[in-house]
Amino acid sequence: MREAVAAHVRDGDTVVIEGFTHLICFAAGHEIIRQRRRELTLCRLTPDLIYDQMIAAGCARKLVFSWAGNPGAGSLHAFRRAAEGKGPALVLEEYSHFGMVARLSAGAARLPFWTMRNYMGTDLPRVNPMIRSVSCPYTGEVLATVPALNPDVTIVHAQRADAQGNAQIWGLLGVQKEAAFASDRVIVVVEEIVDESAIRADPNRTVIPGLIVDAVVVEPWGAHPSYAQGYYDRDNEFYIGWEKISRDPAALARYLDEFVYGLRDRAEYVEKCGDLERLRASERVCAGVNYGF
Amino acid sequence: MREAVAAHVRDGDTVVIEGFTHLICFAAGHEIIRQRRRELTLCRLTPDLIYDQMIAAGCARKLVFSWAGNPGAGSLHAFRRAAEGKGPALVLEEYSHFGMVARLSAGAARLPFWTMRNYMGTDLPRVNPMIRSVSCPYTGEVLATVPALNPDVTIVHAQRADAQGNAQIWGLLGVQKEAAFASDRVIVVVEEIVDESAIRADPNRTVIPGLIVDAVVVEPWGAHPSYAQGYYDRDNEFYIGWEKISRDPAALARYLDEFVYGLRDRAEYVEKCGDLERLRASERVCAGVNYGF
Amino acid sequence: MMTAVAARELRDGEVVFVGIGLPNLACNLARATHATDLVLIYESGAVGAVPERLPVSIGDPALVTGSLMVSSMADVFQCLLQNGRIEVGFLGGAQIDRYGNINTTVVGDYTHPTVRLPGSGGAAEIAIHARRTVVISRLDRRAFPEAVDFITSPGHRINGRTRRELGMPGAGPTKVVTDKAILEVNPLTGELVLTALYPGVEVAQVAAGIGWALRSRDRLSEVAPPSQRELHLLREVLDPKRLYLKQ
Amino acid sequence: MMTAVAARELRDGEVVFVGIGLPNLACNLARATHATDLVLIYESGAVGAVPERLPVSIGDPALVTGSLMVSSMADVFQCLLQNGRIEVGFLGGAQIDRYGNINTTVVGDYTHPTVRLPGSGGAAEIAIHARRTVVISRLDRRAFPEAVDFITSPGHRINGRTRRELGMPGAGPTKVVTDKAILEVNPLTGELVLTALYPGVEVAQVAAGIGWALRSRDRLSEVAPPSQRELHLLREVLDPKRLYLKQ
Repeated sequence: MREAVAAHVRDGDTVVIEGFTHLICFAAGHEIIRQRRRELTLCRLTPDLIYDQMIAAGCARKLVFSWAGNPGAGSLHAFRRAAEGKGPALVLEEYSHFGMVARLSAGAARLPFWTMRNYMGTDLPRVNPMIRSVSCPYTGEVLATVPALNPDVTIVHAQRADAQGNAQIWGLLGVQKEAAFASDRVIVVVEEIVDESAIRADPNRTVIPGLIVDAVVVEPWGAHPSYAQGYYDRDNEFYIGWEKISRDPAALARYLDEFVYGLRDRAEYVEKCGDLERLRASERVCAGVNYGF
Repeated sequence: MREAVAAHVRDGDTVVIEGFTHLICFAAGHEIIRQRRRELTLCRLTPDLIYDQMIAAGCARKLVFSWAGNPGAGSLHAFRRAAEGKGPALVLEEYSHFGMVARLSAGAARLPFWTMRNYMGTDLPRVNPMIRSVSCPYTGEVLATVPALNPDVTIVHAQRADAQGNAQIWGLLGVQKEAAFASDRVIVVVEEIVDESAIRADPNRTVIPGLIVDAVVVEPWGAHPSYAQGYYDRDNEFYIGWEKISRDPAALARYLDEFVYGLRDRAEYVEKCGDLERLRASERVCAGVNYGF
Repeated sequence: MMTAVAARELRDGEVVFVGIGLPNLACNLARATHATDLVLIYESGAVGAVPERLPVSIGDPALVTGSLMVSSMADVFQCLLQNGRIEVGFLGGAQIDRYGNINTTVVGDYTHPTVRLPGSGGAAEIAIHARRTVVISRLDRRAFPEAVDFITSPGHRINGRTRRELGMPGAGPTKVVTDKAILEVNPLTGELVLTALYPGVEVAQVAAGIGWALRSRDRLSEVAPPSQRELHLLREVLDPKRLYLKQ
Repeated sequence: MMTAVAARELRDGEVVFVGIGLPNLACNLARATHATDLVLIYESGAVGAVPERLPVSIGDPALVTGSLMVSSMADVFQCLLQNGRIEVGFLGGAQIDRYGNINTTVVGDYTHPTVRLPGSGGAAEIAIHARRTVVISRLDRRAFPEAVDFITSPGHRINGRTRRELGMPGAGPTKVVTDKAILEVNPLTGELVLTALYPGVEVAQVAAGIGWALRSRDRLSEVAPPSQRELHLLREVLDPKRLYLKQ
């Protein structure tokens, strides 16, 4: 991970670490903090704890998002302090989930914009001039548009991939595929590396092809405290506990010192977290299908 | 199948029977011929033998397509006779594959059009006024557009589904999902009905949700002479043999009499085809994945 | 009780777009009682979810395990929501105004907010596309101002213009379920009016929690209290840890 | 021999969009010889296909079994082709003209064709987006007219306009492999010119199969004949049934 971040994440980059609740790559976020990247434009539908930590660590110049809360637990206070003028400045560019999905869909298709029937009656276009409109060349209907989002680098966490980065994901897919195809550089982080034959045995599960991947990193528990379906559950206690930590800048700083700056890598993080085994997933293995002909 | 076609396919309808080489529902096409539907607008990327048969049978008023050949074997002669003015009149509306995919994508999203960077320098827009353009509200780039395609009825063949029509497909996906979501009515035809629990055991395999399905039909070998991955191989001899049959209107008429009009249903077809077992798929079963948490 | 009342708004077999928090609880209660064939769709992509535990978030792994389908988010918003397949959308909000406009973005000025809220998430498009939406919120003058500070999810009148004039496919927030009463939209004026009271609640108490001159329907109905079964399910089965049930 | 020559146009590790017929055979030959890491992508959705038998169609089940990924066709055209991920596209055609424009739609007038051909399929967008395309066709005056009857896949000059002027991302048909010679584009004029002859073939024989005044590069190279290994693979291993190898 150290090498991948050093090689592919640069100061000033537009960075996407995606994953909707599922497969959020905290391991990559922590390494970016450790390497003290600055002036990043961070994009995610849900900034979640990982971007709250990166904002607190001073990595971000700008945040592009659609829902900035702590799912099921409260607020992202580093984000709120910045947004409410009580913390370091942070430029905000805000959409709805559909808008962010559309921006990445356009980016993945290398089109300059995406069309939606959306935003009429909302105040979002008033505060975000990038939400515009286009007239249908057939019906004349005026539809909303958002501009393509093409990150410099996208980091996707997946359950497994082969050495070339052909990555397979099951459970919630979020916008991992769109973000990867939209990006100039792609880092795939996985719970486990498998032989190419394991990928080829079930090609319909492959979400990201190796031909668009620049680096593959194996990082077990790399998505903790978020989760990896079939590997480990979400650490809800940590999410609930974040409310208290992030509310207090000093406590947040202590957390970063202890769990990010103070550690060399993910292995040390896993060790420091202690009993993560309590989150280990139960066995609910599905049957395979026949690819014969 | 008799009931499903009687209930959901009406004279004058816009009909899509999709499946790219894989899972082409000949069973439904034959039943539509048997029930003597007329004035249909038939849409498919590749009309294939099934639409050649439906054109010959007089079901079609119009054909919307992007590649009208007999893959790997020659021509679709009923189509050619119509197109070359040597047969019954047939209105043609022609796109490229990307254009047809885009039309169905727009239909599935219930948008009036879809945008592509395409068609510059080709003669297609000259002969098809439905290929138009739109200017990007951000860059000013002029991009090609195609109108949404929203069929009255779409027939999708799948490997398996539950009684509600939650359908799972593996192998080539074609545009089955887009066609189903774009359609007012959806008929799902499957090789086998499985218990809902089998679908729920592997939800990432589900391509079409039952909530958009109007009828579910079980029709083993229903895609023959096309194929169903994991069930049976493509009957390439039949495809090659079609060149000779379709070249001669009389031979084609005899084929329809013998294999469509002369039979009551698919079961009789399978029996009449004789040894289809030679096409039975070999076993190449992949491993399952863990959905536990 | 608010949750039980909200759950009753769902009819069996309906396709529901489930939001985080109380809506999540209400939908799972409905599925456990009168609407066993309810199809729960989460913006995270889970379709036909049958969570074995109360989902902590709308991306909970329990929503995936045993569901009918997992869609990409692009398909959720384009092929399900924009496609018009969602019959009911459940929304909450920090502010709900006279015309059912909802604010989940900022309290105060957008550029210099006194409170920065999470933002839209999928709420803007749900409010626009779901065939109808049901809103859940506790009564409170700050929560029900005459006009919201920011329109995240449009209601029935936006600067005097109707949903139809603005081209919105869905019917919008037809009902607002609170902890003291139920408000419904007056289709003619687009205004939320009082239509039902919880047992023992007076009109004045409701009016006290509303920031505009609340009109009432001539004949007010009384909301049936939650049954023992509903309470048992909520407190002992669905939310024993009181994740959502604060009081 | 044409197939073996075409196969040599592929470099190891390249991402190739494979068409039906001879291109299919050429790509599989390349994979079996000098380009073992060639990534074969078929418009049907198979990515990284390793067919155990010669695919009869681009939708053959053998392309799926053991492939790296199966994409929906929407992803193939939007996320792979339009995204610029395809390095080489292989095209054939009934007519190829002086500027590399290809016709696979109609011979004669579009509305009253003498011969109705299959149409574009994915050819139009491949010709526009692939970083470069290689065309395979037997020499024949009818196949190489001065100008095609219908432009299905654009070449280097369309009514005098260049690809850049028309906004096409790809470089277009840089090489045309025939059964007697190889033509390449002159980047200045956009015209196809003779650059290499098969052993024993005279310039006059080539010119006889071309419908325009064919220009030649000053120094013509000679195409190396297919090796025993190439011939063996083609005839005995890849296409023993002569599905594609007609002569």
